[in-house]
Amino acid sequence: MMMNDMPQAVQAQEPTQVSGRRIGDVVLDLQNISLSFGGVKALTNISFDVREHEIRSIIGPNGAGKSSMLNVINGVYHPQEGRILFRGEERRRMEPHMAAAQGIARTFQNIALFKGMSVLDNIMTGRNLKMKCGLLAHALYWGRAQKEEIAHRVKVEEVIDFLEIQDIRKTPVGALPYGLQKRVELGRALAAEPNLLLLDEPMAGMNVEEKQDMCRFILDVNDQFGTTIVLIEHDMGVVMDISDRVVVLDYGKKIGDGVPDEVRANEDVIRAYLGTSH
Amino acid sequence: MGFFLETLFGGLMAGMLYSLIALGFVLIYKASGVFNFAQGAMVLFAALAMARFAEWIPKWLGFDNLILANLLAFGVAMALMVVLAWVIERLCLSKLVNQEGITLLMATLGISYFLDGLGQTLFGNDIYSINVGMPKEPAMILEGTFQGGLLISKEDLVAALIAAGLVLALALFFQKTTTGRALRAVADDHQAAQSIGIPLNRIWVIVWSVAGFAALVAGIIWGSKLGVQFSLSLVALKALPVVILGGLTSVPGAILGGLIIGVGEKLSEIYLGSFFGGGIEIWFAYVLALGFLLVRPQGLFGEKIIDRV
Amino acid sequence: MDTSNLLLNVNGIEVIYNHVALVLKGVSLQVPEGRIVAILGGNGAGKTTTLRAVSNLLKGERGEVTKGTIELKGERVESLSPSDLVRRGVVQVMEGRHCFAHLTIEENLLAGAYTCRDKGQIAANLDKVYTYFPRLKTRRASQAAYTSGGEQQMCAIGRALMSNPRMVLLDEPSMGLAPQIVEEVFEIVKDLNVKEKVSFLLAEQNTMVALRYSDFGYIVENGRIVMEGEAKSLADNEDVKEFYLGISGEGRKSFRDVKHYRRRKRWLS
Amino acid sequence: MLYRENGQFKTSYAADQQIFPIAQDRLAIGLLLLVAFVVMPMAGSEYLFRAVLIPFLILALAALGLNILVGYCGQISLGTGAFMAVGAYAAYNFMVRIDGMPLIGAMLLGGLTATVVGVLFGVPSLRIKGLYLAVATLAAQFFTDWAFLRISWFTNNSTSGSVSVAGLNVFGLPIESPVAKYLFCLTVVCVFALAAKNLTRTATGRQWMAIRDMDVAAAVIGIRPVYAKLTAFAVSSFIVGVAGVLWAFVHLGAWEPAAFSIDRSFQLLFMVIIGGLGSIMGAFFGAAFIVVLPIILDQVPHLLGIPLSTATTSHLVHMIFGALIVFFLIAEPHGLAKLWSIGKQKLRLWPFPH
Amino acid sequence: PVAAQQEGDQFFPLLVYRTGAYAPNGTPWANGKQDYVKYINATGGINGVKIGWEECETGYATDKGVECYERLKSKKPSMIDPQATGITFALTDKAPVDKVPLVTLGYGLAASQDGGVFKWNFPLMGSYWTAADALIQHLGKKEGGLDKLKGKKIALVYHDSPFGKEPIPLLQKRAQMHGFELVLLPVTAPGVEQKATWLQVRQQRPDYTLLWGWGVMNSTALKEAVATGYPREKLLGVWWSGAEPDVKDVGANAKGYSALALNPHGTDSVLIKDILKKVHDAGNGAGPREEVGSVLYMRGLLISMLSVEAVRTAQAKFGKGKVMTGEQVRWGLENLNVDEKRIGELGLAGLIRPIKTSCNDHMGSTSVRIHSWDGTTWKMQPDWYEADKSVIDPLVKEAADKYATDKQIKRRDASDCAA
Ligand SMILES: Nc1ncnc2c1ncn2[C@@H]1O[C@H](COP(=O)(O)OP(=O)(O)OP(=O)(O)O)[C@@H](O)[C@H]1O
Ligand SMILES: Nc1ncnc2c1ncn2[C@@H]1O[C@H](COP(=O)(O)OP(=O)(O)OP(=O)(O)O)[C@@H](O)[C@H]1O
Ligand SMILES: [Mg+2]
Ligand SMILES: [Mg+2]
Repeated sequence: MMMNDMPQAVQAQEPTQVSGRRIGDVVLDLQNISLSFGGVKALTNISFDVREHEIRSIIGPNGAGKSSMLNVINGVYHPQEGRILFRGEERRRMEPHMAAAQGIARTFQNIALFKGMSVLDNIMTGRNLKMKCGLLAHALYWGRAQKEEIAHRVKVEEVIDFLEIQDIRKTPVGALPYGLQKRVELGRALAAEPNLLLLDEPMAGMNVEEKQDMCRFILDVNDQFGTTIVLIEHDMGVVMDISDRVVVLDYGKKIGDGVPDEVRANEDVIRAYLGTSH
Repeated sequence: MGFFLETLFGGLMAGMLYSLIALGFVLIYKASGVFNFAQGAMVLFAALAMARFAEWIPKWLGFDNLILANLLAFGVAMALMVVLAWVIERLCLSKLVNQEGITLLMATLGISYFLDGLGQTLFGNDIYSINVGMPKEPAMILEGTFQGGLLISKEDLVAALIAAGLVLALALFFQKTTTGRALRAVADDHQAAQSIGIPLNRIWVIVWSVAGFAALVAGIIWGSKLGVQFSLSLVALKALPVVILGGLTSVPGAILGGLIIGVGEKLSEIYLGSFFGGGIEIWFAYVLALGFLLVRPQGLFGEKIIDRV
Repeated sequence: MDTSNLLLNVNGIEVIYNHVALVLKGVSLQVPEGRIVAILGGNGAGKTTTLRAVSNLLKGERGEVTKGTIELKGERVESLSPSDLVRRGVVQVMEGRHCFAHLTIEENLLAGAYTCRDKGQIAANLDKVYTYFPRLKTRRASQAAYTSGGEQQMCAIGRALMSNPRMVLLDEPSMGLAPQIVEEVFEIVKDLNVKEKVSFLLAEQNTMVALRYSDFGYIVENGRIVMEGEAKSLADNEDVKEFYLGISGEGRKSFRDVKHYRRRKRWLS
Repeated sequence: MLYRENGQFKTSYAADQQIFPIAQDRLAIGLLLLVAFVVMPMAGSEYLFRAVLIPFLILALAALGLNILVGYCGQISLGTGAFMAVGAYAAYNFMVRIDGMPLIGAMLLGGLTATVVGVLFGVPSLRIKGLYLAVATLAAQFFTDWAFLRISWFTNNSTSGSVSVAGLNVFGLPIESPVAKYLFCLTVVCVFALAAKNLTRTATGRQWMAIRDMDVAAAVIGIRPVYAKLTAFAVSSFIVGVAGVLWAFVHLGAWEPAAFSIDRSFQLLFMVIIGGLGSIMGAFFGAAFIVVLPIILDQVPHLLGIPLSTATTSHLVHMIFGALIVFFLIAEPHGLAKLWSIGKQKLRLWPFPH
Repeated sequence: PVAAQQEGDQFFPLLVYRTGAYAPNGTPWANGKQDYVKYINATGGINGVKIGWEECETGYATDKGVECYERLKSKKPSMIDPQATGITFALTDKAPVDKVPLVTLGYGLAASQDGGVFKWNFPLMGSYWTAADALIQHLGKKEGGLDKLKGKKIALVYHDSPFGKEPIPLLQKRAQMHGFELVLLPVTAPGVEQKATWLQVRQQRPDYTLLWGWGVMNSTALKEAVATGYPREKLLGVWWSGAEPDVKDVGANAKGYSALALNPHGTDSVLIKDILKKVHDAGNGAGPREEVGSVLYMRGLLISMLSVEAVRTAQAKFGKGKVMTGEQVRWGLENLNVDEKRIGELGLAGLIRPIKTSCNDHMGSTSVRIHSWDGTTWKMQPDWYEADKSVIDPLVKEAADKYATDKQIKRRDASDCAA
């Protein structure tokens, strides 16, 4: 969506002020990250940080390295250079499941749901790390395992209610339309009760109403649970409205970083990404 | 030393023969993403057709000329394989577009059962011979260099050369033509391939016909070696480690894989076998392939397995 | 709508998936020659299904058209294969990209030219796609699976253009594309439409842009057409404005403010 | 009575998470168990037990085990026969080498040994995927084929390499008559089916399925691929191993490695796919299809009095069997279990078409 | 037709394999079995009792075999010939319970010769041990005395299965006795690839090579022998490696190869001529006419013949013209006495040796000859060999005793034998 589609009314928002009240310390600090695949430089010397409770957006043209950045944060990719500090501690080489254990959850640009499972089961997998029963208990089921399953089911039902997907809980996700799949994916991430949530284009392929819903969910999560959110999105309306700070990547380089208004005014950003109004 | 070389040669030639069968697997996999378990059955079917027609045609037409009989039989058998490819596409593959690999694999197992039954019903289940004039007696070479000389099976040598030629031709076909590209596209995504106008049905008939051709050549060579009988279909099991070692999608991989497996299993059987009481070559081939895979999970020349989020 | 020069005529089709799920409940729509027609609608409304029904890609999803007819220039096409349709100039850009993962970007594009036999023409088309999407040119040698989401989307669109289509079924072309590129894609659409008389049937969630570039629009909900009209008049419709464009009486609301209220679409409840 | 779930409101999550949430299903299963445990033993003929039901039950158990690996965890294995063999030969050795080893003990130990071997051969799955893994599992198949032939210690130095067991009993009850064997197998199968169902509907099962559907995403939400894959191999080979013990001890009585050849592995894979990947019920459907169909087909020409030679009959059986496999895959790629559930879904809508 | 049976018939279940990897060998065998049954029926049955029969296809697979057994069991079979070693093993435990004798002519468990332990098994005319023994005796004779085998090297190329492994203990014992070296070369079933094996043969240059194969393994072995230049004269096969399908496809190249001939073949005997007349000319032959008289056909024929003789013997005791139960047939099998006279009556004069079983000896005869392939046909050699009891018996006893302890079976005492 283009700048000129955005009526002036929106810009009256003052996100900085709001942030001032709730935003805390730096939780994630990325320093001089470089990542390349063979000859392709996906990320070059990128540094930025994410503060507690904030909504941090990453924007940039296609192939800028946004998704790669998320992959670096949760350990799917290992940068060749740079340091990552999570809650002040430097992370050495780390595998995705360890990131999950530290409370980092995410959604994917190309939906990565478990196609053969129902919505309910998909979201239940999100609680995987919180479940403690072992194989034998599961095999016997009655008793401890059942109690645990039900306890977690209650939590998952909360997520389902929250995302308003009650009526599809038993549907296999493969048969769902794209938009709902995205929502289920968010549900799976939320079920893990993460403290850092990485969202990769959660609103792609949605119409305005659905985007509004999605924004509502994101803002609510951020508000009610204080979850820190890193968001990649191409809809500038959304990004500018809901994020606290925005970092802009272009061809693997950082070309802008700041509150939405700053970014919007940044010449480099306009040239590389937003385009001049016409 | 002489014996070592002999083993090596033996292994290389056996390997070439495995490649010939492996080729059938690779072709179909590469072109449609289907792991064709019916390849063994196709080899048997083709060989049976070849053997029986070579026997029947002279009788029907009343002539007595081995070469002519073989040529005619080859033609008829090849035609049969094309018809078969067409029928398989019509009745089976076309109805399974866009299904998962394992479903298709299962379907080929069904086809394999069907072909086993059909082949033997049509052509009988005794032993038949294919005589295309392969030399049977061994040749002795380098008698001056090594004590006892080197014994080379001429039959295997001829077979290996034919196999190598066929494999090369097909490798070129895949690398150089637009059809080759279309085939790879189909293997990646049936539906997307359809959406851009690649006619799946025609592609599949072509590929299965080419695989049928490979099966026919393999059937003739193995059939003239072993005699045409049901066991011929089991030779496919020997080709499986070759396929995965070379990479499911690579024609050159099928050759190199064949050579490695051939040499590996012969050397292992002869030099290690006695420590284990012998008979180790079959599992050794698989273990060898497994070992390779641990280093390169996609086989030697296979396309890298993509997992990306 | 001007029906004298119909290219595509979909008449009351019903689609069932897996023999049980009735998804389209009688959808009719027309695409006149040389026009851009948009199908709009929420998640799961049946846009993709409609396009699949036209391009005959339903079979692979275990779906089938059980009622109604689809005509291309007066010819019934329900029983043609997708590749026959491509030969007749109808090509679909599938939702969710579907690039050939193991092929490079360039191979993907060339595969798109499968139905085209003329070498010079192919080269020209390739050039054209590269000028449309320069990003693809820089990534031409990477395997499609290893390119970014947006790059794959460009690849999918570019691939469809390689076959010299007369009509393109575009399923969510804007998805995952940077705003600038979205605009460019629609410019390309307009360009092809004007210069080469290519007709478009596009399913799009980005209603604002879609209505801006198309001539005519259908709104599908729940497997039925609930509204249709000239793009302009649709864009002016109050309901459309509110639910599809996110503009209510007092102008566009901030996404921050939509937070705590929600109204159901009138025709659903 | 109409097949409807309308009006059956769940008031608790426990009720919703039952194996059969619909009352009619519970009733049907209850009846089925009643027939299996009470009516069959009274009514069945010896032939039915020995040639149909016992092999059906045991192979269904093995298919169940395999289904956990293939259907739930997505790791295709062609080495099932090997794990059955390991179970059988291990149990045999526990039996002959440890005095007074009870059958159940030997069976479970056999299963455990299969587990160990299964996990060992499962390790490559951490790196090798899909069909490559499938073919690589054949290494297990051929290796065990060879080992049980060659290493005479495994066969207690039997000269021919074939071994046999006798005098089976459970808690003093002899397992000799066909009915006793049948009931024993039935009990074991029921217990394992229930355990497997429990596993698959809880966190463990979800982990497996997550790995199957998309392993990278699974890792990102905190599932350790190593753990999930190896537990799947372990549970699967345990069940398969137990099935191997039953096959050898109860069904055959005397066996050689050929009883667990590669054909067996393929046969089990058939069952799993035809029955339905990722479905416990599917294992039973698949086993019934593969065990019973050839027997019926075999007899049809005979019963109809059509004079066909044995060979022709057998070839025809092959052809029909192959054609049916293809037919069912076309009708429903997700197997008989899916067909069944679609049938039920239609029934639920009946008499309205959609 | 695969079956012909009526109420009041003596039932012969015919387990066969006419499909699969072993079909070329299984088919003539099955046809022989069937033809003889038809022949008996055509000539009035066994003292007027017709034989009812039904074929069941096993495909050489143990589980299919067991299924066949269970299916046919209900028809009160007289005896059963499983036609495969694996199936025999599986049935050995079931047969005593169901009271069905197992007739395993020339195959099965070598130890089952011991009727004291294996009450229901009848490895008539020879086991793998007697076969191996005869082969060694033959080699001894060729060399001019068993003592001449000292220092010689003998290789055993065998089917890697219980079938192929059975002769090993006996050969090892013989090797010890005569001081020859035994080289064991297993071939993984079904044996389509034997290059490594034959390279080893070439490397080790054994003085003789024994071939213990079945099905495709035999012809492949012969072809590899040709390809590695191993003299066919030094290659000797067991009786399962010496039939037409094994050499047919090798043809003249196999010239000089010899194998044990458990049974006569050819169409010259009175019996065969009669069968051709009464069965084949009547359009009732199970297989093609050309196959009649072939090696495996004759073996099948003999199995049926001895089974029929057993029924006859049983009828003599339990009542002529009656249908015998499995138990009664078992008695008949245990008290077979096919002497020269009877052989003449059967139309095989001079072609087989007398067979006489007893409670302890369930084999009845160990006589065997050698035949050699001359490029087109098998030529019978005149010498008969008998297994050396002093070598075989202790081995049999030891193995049978071990089996008895494993299975907690008590050796039959005299009273059981008398019954
Ligand atoms: N393969 C399938 N099997 C079963 N149901 C399906 C299948 N594909 C789609 N559906 C169902 O059909 C309905 C319409 O789906 P469709 O994909 O056409 O919607 P859409 O309008 O394209 O939505 P979106 O905007 O999310 O892409 C949905 O309810 C969906 O659940
Ligand atoms: N695994 C990989 N192997 C090779 N190249 C890769 C890989 N992952 C990403 N790239 C390349 O790195 C660059 C950045 O990709 P990335 O997916 O991060 O882009 P993006 O900013 O998310 O773009 P989009 O908005 O289109 O999703 C792209 O050019 C892509 O082709
Ligand atoms: Mg991205
Ligand atoms: Mg859609």
